[in-house]
Amino acid sequence: ADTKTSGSVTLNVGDQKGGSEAILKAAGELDHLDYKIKWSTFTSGPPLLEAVNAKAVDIGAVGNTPPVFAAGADSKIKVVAASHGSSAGEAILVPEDSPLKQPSDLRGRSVAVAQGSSAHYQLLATLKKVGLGIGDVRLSYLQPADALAAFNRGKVDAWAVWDPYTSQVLGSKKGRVLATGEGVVNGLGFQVAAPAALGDPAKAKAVGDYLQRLNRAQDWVFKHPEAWAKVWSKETGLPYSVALDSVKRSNGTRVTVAVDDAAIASEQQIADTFAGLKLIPRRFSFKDYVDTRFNGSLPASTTAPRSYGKASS
Amino acid sequence: MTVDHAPPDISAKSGAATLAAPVGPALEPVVPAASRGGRLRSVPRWLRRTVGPLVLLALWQVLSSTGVLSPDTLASPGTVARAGADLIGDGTLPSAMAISLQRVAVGLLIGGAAGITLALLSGLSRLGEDLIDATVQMLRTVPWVGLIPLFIIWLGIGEAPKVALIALGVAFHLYLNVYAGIRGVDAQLVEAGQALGLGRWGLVRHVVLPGALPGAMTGLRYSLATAWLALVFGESINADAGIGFLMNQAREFFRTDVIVVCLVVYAFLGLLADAVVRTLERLLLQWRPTFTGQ
Amino acid sequence: MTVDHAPPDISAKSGAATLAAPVGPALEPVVPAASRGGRLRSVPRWLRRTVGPLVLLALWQVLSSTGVLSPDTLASPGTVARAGADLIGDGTLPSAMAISLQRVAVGLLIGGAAGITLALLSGLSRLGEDLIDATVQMLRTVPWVGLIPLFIIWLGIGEAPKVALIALGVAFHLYLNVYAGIRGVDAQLVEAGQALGLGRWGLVRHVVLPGALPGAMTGLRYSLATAWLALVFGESINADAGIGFLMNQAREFFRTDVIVVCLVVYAFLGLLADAVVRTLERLLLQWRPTFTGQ
Amino acid sequence: MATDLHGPVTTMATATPDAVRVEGLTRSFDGRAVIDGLELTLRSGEFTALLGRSGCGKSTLLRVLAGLDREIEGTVLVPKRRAVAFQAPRLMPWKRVWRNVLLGLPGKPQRAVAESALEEVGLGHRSGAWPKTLSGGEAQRASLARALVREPDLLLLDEPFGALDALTRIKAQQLVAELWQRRGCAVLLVTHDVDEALLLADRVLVMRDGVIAHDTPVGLDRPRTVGAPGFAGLRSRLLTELGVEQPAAPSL
Amino acid sequence: MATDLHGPVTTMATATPDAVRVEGLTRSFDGRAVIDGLELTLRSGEFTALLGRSGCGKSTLLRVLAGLDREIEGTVLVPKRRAVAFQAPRLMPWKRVWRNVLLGLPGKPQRAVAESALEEVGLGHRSGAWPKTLSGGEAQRASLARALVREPDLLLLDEPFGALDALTRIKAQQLVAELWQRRGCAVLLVTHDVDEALLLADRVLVMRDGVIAHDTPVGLDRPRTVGAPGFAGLRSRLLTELGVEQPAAPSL
Ligand SMILES: Nc1ncnc2c1ncn2[C@@H]1O[C@H](COP(=O)(O)OP(=O)(O)OP(=O)(O)O)[C@@H](O)[C@H]1O
Ligand SMILES: Nc1ncnc2c1ncn2[C@@H]1O[C@H](COP(=O)(O)OP(=O)(O)OP(=O)(O)O)[C@@H](O)[C@H]1O
Ligand SMILES: [Mg+2]
Ligand SMILES: [Mg+2]
Repeated sequence: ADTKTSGSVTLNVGDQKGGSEAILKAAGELDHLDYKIKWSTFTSGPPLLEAVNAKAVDIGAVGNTPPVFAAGADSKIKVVAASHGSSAGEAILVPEDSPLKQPSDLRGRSVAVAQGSSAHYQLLATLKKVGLGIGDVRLSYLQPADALAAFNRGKVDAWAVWDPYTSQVLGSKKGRVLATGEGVVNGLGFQVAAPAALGDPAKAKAVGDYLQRLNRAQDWVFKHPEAWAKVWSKETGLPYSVALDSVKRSNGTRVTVAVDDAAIASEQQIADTFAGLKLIPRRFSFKDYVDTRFNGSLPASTTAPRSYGKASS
Repeated sequence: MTVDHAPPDISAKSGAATLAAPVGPALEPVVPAASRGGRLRSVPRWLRRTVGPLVLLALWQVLSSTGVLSPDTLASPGTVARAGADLIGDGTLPSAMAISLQRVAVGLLIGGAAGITLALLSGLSRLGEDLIDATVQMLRTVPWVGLIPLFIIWLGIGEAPKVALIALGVAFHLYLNVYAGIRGVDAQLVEAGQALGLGRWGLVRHVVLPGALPGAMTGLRYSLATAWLALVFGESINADAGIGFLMNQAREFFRTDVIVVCLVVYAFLGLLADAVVRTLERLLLQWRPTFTGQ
Repeated sequence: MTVDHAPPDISAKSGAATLAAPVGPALEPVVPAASRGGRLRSVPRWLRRTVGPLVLLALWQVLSSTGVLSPDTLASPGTVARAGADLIGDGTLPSAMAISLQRVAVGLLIGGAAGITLALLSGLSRLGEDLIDATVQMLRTVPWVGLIPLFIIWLGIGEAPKVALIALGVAFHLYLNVYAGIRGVDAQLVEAGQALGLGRWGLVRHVVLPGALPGAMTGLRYSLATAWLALVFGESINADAGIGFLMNQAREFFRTDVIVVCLVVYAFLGLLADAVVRTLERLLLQWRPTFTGQ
Repeated sequence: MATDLHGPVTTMATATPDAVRVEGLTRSFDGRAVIDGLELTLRSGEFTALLGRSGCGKSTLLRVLAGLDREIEGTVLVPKRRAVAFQAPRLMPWKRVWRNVLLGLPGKPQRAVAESALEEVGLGHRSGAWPKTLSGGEAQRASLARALVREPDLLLLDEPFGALDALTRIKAQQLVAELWQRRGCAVLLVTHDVDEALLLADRVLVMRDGVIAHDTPVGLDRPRTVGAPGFAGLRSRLLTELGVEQPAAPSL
Repeated sequence: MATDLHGPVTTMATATPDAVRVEGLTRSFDGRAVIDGLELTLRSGEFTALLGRSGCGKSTLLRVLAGLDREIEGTVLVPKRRAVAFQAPRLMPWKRVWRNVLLGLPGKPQRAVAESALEEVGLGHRSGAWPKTLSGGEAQRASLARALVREPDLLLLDEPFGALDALTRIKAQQLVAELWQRRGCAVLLVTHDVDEALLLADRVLVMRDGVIAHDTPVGLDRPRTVGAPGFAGLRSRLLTELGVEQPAAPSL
């Protein structure tokens, strides 16, 4: 889908369904562009980053783990912007009637998690926090769709997952939260650009403008949760109630923040954790894959996310 | 006339043998085909072939309505039909099919041409075989999923990698069956073709290719299925429409009903492919009086 | 002796025809095979077959070292070899292969039995065909990925769904080729078998199955490849070892070098499968004097 | 010639039981009736030769009698133990010659059984060969050996000697005659060789227009020779039936 | 009989050019030499019949002369335009009969060409049929028609009349003779029928032990009959060559 406007510069943006394009459009931020945007849709972060690395995409939004792995593989990427949202959506879920009461009960239990996802890190961090190691639980690597089936059938004892899946499970009353990611994970999301695009002044300028528009759109989302949830549910096929839940729990709470040292440090921690597990082949400095030129006057990455009040619990 | 001077030495008289067996063997009737199973035979083929799928459908419905198959496990046919109707109603499914169909068509064309060409090269010449066959046998086992990152690097994220994935699947499948078909052509017929003065190309056209046709038909069956299956991977790269995309997205967002609709669509495509190949076979292989079961 | 009373009316004398053509036709020699291409032929087959893969490898190396193929696009053979050596050195690859091999073996066995049984049922009886064939043709197009949740629900997340996926792929592929093979058996030979007093089972064993063997061999080729390919999906279900898992993991973690190692392993498995099937063919199809290229 | 039909034959039928009874047999291909209301009775122990123009339906009739073609109308009664040598050898290409010979025999017959049958048709040295490496005549003999080892009540032979040279042919004819005498089976031999028919058969049939158009007993004493009294007469009669104009003065 | 070899033949060879020259031809299967140092010259315009025991290598020789078998030792010279009728009909099952007849003919011959060739062998009514629906004799005739439309310089016929009834056989023989006379081509006819060989050929060869063991010209006037003077002598000579013991007193 091309967003047509005047101008000779075309920004190739990688997107996911119900992602940047939908937000910008809903917030009316796609008007009066002086460059073109060419949207490409991906199913998840990793293939999007593959496309960034292949210079097929100039910029795209991903979660907090994919850039770490991409950097670990020395992909040609630069993190250019960040947003901070509530980690309430990142949860370790257990069935309603589960005997598990707290994270430390996970010892010896099987936990479903998607390999390399933010939930993967969250699980590791949560376990570490309660004094458990990776060997103390049985990990079942499952993609969300497969994990849901296993979870509903009681084939796994717990499931570490993120929003909107969390909202979906909670909404269907099939599960409850054992632990959220609050205080455990950084709750960051990133805009990742291709260095080649940043090297082109015209494109770099467009990227700057694009980031600002996203920032404004994010504000709009916070103020119009129902309207956004409607758009989002239509885009993705999520039930409206789940979408609204999810918006209030995490999606709408995001604030645009600077890619500052704190953000880099928390990402470095993720990198080191996975490197310790030998899932990343080398130790590296995440800083090398960050471009801070668009930070401007953005607030620090530790800025608290927004909140809709008690609904976000 | 070669025997008249030395007739076989049959010394017994005409009746001798008869006397040795005064009681004849018990006779059994050769039952005409018309008198058995005639009624079943009169049902047209295509109708009889719907029995299996219909039985499956009925089973699904019965298990669903008796609660043996809970809605979590597998939505009931009714639910799926409703979801399907919705998808058709809002144009999602038709437009997805239209887009996917285009990709499949292009991929089939390119892959088909490549596969058949390679099969001809390696089927017809020993040198070609030495160079091509092992290479293809080697490459065809390589999984698509692993190729996607490479394809993105080589071909970008437009239509090219999607079509390339389809073409690849199609090419390998056709190659394998056409090559086997060519190598299964009766050497006596090839000889006859040579003796009739057919040149290399004439041999290919009039002897080798028709002889490889039954194999090619099996290859076509595979190819048609593979082309659609490749979409599931192809349309995970920068797609926002198509049946593969629909499936991926439904998986992404837990739309179990949509997943099942997609599976049903795929099953239907399978039936369609089968019908297409059967029709082609009826047209192209009518010369072949082969075993058709009892 | 049937002609001696009415010889053909050849009224011309013995020499007449000769006089009509005083100049004979230009003669050409029939060149013995030994005198052409003899040296190439003396290279053993398996050696000649390595040419293609080796050329590919050499091309890869040359393109890599001349910089045409940048390391971003595709790691050089050296890099990949090193990554492979690492994976072998730390035991990851060997243990992955060992685990996957077990799954493949079980899946092949179950799927092979199922596929061949179904093919026999629908190949040998019209009733079986009516019930089975359309159903299988329908189901075989259904994409695995969409089935995984169902498999988890039905079979849990242990070894069962992994093996089931492999078995499914194998069964469909064998079914298709064996069924086509059975239907391609010469009806005259089936008749001869009947006339020789073979019962139903005798016909199957001595006529239909051997006749379907060439098709089955192609099916086996597919099956061997499919079994390994199915691992990519099967080992995305709660696996922590295996070649499919390795591949999935590598993709998740952007380990391009590991992906390429996996691809190479798959290519090697393809060559191995080819060698196995070729050996089987040499043993089982030696009766078949077919076209072998020129 | 129609008066010949069942004339002298019916009287003998009372003495010996029937091996084949065919009534009102019709077989059509694409609407064309190749066999059209055919009536035929073969008595057990009787050696019958079947002549007829190429394409007149001889092989079709044999396939029906062998129970292989059921797309028929009419009544066909045949014994359970039948053996056929088809016009084309129809050897299973995936079985070596000796296995082809043993194929379908009850019990677990030894290779030696096949070897001796093959020896008799002069193929002992090729018993381990693949069928596709046989010469035309060798394949035909293998097919004949395969039919003869079966010890049938009805032996159906479709031009079994067509591709054989003079000497081999005589030997093969002797083999068939021996089996016939030993077992007392009914034999139906399709041949294009009138002399062969007259030398071997008790009765000669000529097929035309989908029916048995001519049916004549061969009342010659055995052993028969081409020069036996009555031979020439029968031969010229049959050749006329087959449409061959006879020169006024026959040979010599 | 070895003295016959090339005896009267060589003198004629000076008059007419050669159509086939074979020197020291050897063909082995699995180490067994089926053809073993064979020498043969066929003159253009000459009609040669080839006799021999079943399995003696006649078809193998024909395949070599047709240029189809190159696993040979020795020198083989043949004309470019050759036509073969194989022992088995070898019709392409996927082409209707008339297309089989036209297969490989240069230019774009019309169906009528095939129809008329098929008409000549009495198959006009089956020209649109699939080969597998033909009777044995019909297939053989189709294969013959396919060879005859080719107008070759060397016509190789491998038992082309084996499955034909008396009348059809005579017609087919006439056809071959006509083509031979019109085109003046060399014909090599493999047959098991000594009379047929003597009625048609200028020269009869007998193959044995991998070589041409007997080579005799047929000096009979045409049109020939079985009763012609000299016929019986030649015939009994050939039968002896083929291993058939002759009864002291021949027929009548
Ligand atoms: N499957 C078929 N479909 C159509 N026509 C057929 C089929 N089989 C045989 N025919 C025709 O039926 C006729 C009789 O065939 P059949 O094989 O019985 O002849 P035949 O008497 O054995 O001849 P021959 O002496 O040449 O072997 C032939 O004209 C043949 O073309
Ligand atoms: N491919 C082969 N492999 C092994 N042996 C073969 C092969 N082809 C032919 N032979 C053998 O070579 C010999 C000669 O075969 P050929 O076909 O030339 O005989 P023929 O003289 O034509 O006999 P017929 O009169 O029976 O047709 C036979 O013994 C045959 O078994
Ligand atoms: Mg016949
Ligand atoms: Mg021969």
